[in-house]
Amino acid sequence: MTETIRLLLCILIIPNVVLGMAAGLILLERRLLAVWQERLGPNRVGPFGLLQPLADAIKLLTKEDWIPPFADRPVFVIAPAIVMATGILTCAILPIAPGVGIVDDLNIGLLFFLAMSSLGAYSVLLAGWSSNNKYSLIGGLRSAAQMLSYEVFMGLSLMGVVILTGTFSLREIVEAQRDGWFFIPQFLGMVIFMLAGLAETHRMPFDLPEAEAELVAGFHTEYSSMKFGVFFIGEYAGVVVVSALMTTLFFGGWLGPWLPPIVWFMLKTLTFICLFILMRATLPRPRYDQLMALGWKVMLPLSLLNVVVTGAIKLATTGDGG
Amino acid sequence: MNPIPMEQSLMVAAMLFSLGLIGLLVRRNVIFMLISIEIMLNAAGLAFVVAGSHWQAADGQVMFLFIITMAAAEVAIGLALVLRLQSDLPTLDVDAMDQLKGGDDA
Amino acid sequence: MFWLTSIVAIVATLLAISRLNATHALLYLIVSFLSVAVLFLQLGAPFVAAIEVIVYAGAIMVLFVFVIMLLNLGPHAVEGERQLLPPHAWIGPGLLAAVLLLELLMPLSNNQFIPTTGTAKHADHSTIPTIPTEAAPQLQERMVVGPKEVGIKLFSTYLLAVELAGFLLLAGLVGAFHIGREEPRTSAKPGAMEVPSQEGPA
Amino acid sequence: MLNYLALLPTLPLVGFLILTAFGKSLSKRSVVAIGVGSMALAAMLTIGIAIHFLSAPPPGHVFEQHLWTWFQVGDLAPGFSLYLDALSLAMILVITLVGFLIHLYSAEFMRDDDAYARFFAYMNLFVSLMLILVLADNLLLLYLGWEGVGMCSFLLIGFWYKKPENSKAAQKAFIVTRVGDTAMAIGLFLLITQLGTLDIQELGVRASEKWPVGSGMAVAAAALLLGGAVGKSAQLPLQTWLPDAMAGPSPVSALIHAATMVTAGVYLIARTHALFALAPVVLTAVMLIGLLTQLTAGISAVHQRDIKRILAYSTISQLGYMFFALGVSSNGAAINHLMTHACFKATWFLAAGAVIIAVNHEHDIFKMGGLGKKLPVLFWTMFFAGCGPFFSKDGILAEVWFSDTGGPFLWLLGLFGVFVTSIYLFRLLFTVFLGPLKNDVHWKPGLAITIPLVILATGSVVGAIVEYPRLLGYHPYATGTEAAHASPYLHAAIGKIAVGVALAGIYVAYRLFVRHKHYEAGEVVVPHITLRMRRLFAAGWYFDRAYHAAFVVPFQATSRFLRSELIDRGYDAVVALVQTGHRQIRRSQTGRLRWYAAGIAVGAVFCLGAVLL
Repeated sequence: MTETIRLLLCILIIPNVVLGMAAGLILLERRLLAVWQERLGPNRVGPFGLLQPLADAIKLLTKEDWIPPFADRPVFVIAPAIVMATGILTCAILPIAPGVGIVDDLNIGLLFFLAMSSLGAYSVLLAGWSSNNKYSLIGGLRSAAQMLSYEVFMGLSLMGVVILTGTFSLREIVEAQRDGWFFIPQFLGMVIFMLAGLAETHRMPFDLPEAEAELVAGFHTEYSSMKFGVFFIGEYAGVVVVSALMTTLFFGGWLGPWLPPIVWFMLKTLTFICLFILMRATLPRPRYDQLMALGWKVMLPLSLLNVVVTGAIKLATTGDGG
Repeated sequence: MNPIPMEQSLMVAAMLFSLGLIGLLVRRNVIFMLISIEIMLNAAGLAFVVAGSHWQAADGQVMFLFIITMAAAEVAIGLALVLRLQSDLPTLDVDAMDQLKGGDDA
Repeated sequence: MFWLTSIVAIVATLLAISRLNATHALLYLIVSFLSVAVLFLQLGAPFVAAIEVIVYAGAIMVLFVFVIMLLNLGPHAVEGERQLLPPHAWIGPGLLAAVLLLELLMPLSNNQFIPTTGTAKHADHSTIPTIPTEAAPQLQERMVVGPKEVGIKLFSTYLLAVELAGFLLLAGLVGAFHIGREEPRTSAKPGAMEVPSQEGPA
Repeated sequence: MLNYLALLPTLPLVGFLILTAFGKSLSKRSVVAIGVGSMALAAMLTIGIAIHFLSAPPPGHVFEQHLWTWFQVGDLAPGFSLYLDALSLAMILVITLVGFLIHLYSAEFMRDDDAYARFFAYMNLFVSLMLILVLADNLLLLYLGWEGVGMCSFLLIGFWYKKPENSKAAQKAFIVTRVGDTAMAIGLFLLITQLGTLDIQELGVRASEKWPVGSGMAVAAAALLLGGAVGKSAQLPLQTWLPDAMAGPSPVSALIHAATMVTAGVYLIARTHALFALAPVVLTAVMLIGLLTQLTAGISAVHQRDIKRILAYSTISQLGYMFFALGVSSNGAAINHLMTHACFKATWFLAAGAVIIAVNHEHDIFKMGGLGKKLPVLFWTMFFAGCGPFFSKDGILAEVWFSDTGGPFLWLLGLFGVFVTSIYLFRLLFTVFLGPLKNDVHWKPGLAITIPLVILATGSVVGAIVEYPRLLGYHPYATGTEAAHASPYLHAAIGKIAVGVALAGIYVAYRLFVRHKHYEAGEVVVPHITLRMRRLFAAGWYFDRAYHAAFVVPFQATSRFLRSELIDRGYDAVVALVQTGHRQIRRSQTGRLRWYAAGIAVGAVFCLGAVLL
């Protein structure tokens, strides 16, 4: 019985926490950017501007939900739903702390994450296509190519961890890091995963699908009101998930001294979120062909190398081909 | 979870396959024909996995992996062809692409 | 649960083959694939379920959508499609497929291909250590065949086939690149497909 | 030193490879350095090996070097093994030394040719393969060299391939020798199946164990090998290719068609003598072939006008002498004549080549004359070289007289051959070099040409005094002649009669061509011979015409008959049937993809139905 209650609580709380964090992130990002750019940022609504996300939400909800007449209506509506759905579904596998998590021990947890992130590509693609607008279409095309390309070695970069632990289960991966976090043996994998994660979530500097300077606003040009809000939140949810996965896969998840596990997990995740924002604040946006070249000509070989070397070392140390 | 009887699963696979076949025969648009082929391949894969699951063996899943590999290669070539056809002929109607049919000379 | 998934799969497939708009058809097809993935999960094959989503739904179908977007078929395409698809076109193929389906279903209903108790065939497959020979036919508790078993099988028994599949993918890559070469942007894309499907099982 | 034996064929082969790979980009100077240099190294190596072999003979006077096993099929495992004994030593000396001198000569002779590198590449390849041929310790390796030198001969006869007649001559040489080579290949198969080995020494042992003297198998095997030898050495009836082979450059004629390759047949018989000894019938055939060849070819030579064709017929005739000697089992005399003849004929061919260039590519000896004063070196080297072989021929004739199978009658016929030989040789010499000057000399040979000529002429003269094979320790002489050798006086006396005959021949030639000026009329030895006979002799006894009638004409007739396609009518019906069928079936090829897919589906329905019902 308690098990059921625990599960229900997790199901209720975790997605909401992630979404809440995503919303809060908007504020955090704006504040941090302001700090790094030596200006104030939003500070009027509530103490330190803490209520700013709420105000944004109210604004978005009350705006007119306009669907362009030239759009493909059903697809136009579905597209933002997909990003939300995949984002929330990914939360299911996050092992936040022992006993805290929705699907406690999915043996293909890592694959599930990859599956969801590949499905996430549809939302952008379909949004771009259904808007029936050439900027949106180009944005959609770009994102499709980008996500396809970066998904490849995102998966590959994680294989190093999988080789070391011999499992796809996130919980077991965390447990395996009791003796040492994987970012040391898998440093290359971590860097690649982080870059791929940036691209997957269309964060700066890889935000070409929505590059304002070139494509108005890319795939969500035609979106307004809460549909736009959903895209927005979805993107930040992606950031949270990727940061959480970084924590889980390379930085020992909930493991840590003194503090309770859940706090450790939150702290680590927050660090990576801040890192993401810092990147946005500092790095310029590459050209599209540069982005693809980086993916196929640098990252893919590197991640393959990572897999091969890790596999070879594993074979050599265990001496067991099986 | 209740075990799923093999017969029913195979029936689903058979139905999916038949639907794919209908699609392949009915549609004249190349893209839809490719889609139908994917359906059929997927149905075949489902049958393999069902069989593998019945025998508790990994072989069925292995075969599915091979099918998916083949499907990927096939789609890559097929879609490249579609793009070329679209630029060479102004249509995607497969019945218009009969230039290779035999002439009257021997 | 099984029936629900199956019905979703079949209905989605039916819709996929009958849509006039290619994107809508693809969306239904993706739904169909996702439900097949759920079927896989229920059948105790989580690994291929994930692969189905990642590769089939996530990569191959994205490629389809991608190409459709490149072709940029407008509303007139739907109209043209309607002309290509008169209602009577369904009759012949429908009948043919129905006969085939009937033939496929016949042995299933006869239980002709499914041994009921532990026969010699079972002994062949009892090499998997986790399953008692007698337990398998009873189908009482379905064991999950996880990625590890698949991987071991893949890289021992089927090693040659894996390499051949690699060749096939390479051939597909080169072929797609060659065919689509006049349009570099599109030609790179079909090639991009190969790697996820190849590395997925690894 | 002997261990470097394997290097011997390798050196020219490396030269060949370099010239083939980089020939086009090399300067002529470096082509010479590679082509001639590799031969010079090989010649020095050979001399070193010879000195070692003679000063410190290996056990049994045989040195074997196994390089690797070529391949293995069942029991048959021919090795890539080299076998050096006195016989092969004599051969490699001839090949590398004469070969080197001819290469040196070619460096000047071919200077103006565009395909300089190609020429030296072929020549190097030829030498390499010829060395493999003579050093092979099994017949298969020998056959490799055998076919290889045949190929090089083909390439070099047709060296100026842009002239159609040269290509035709090359083809003729290739095809005619093919007849003999096929016989030899069959002989090899026979030996493999019957004796299970191709190792030459082993072959001799097993054959004498298994086959009694004169048994059918031994005769067959020996006769088939003889076929190969006859083809390669241009003996009756396969001699027709050699006169035409003169289309190649003169150094090629000297090296391949006088000194080395054509003697391969002689070498083969000497090498597999154990087999021939088991088949006395075949040995008699060898003797008769040799005799007939030397007589017919000698008479033909007297009637030729083309300087190189005279030498070609002369070569055939001299090879006939060698076969003659082999036929009476006097291998030593044969090899002795081979070596002196190599020097002699190489000199003559090279000098003839120089003469031809000097008189602006004129081949007809009756259009030359009085060149002795202009080109004294050529004249004197030819003169001295021409004297040498008479003495080795004396040896052969003496052996014939004393041998069991020979006798005074055959000796007499051989003697007549000597007479003819001296007539045609000095006919050439007198006509070209004496008398009034008919041509201007445009060109004088340089050092690279005169030095080889002088050395080769010296070699020929020395050969008249010393018996080279005996020097090298090779002295199997005819059975029954031991007694004669025991009393060298008698032996020498019999031989020296031939020298007298030769001198008589020279006198006749002098009378006919210098004193009586027959050369001016452009005619011929014996005035009483009818015109018809003269034509017969000049055309080489009409062998070409006979072959044309016997093989080419029937073949063409058959082809013409078959061209009317009588047999094809039956097949036409089949074709028509197939065509009709395919026209019907083609209707299903609508080019519509869906139609095909439906076809597959219907097929699947039927197949499944068939399984179920």
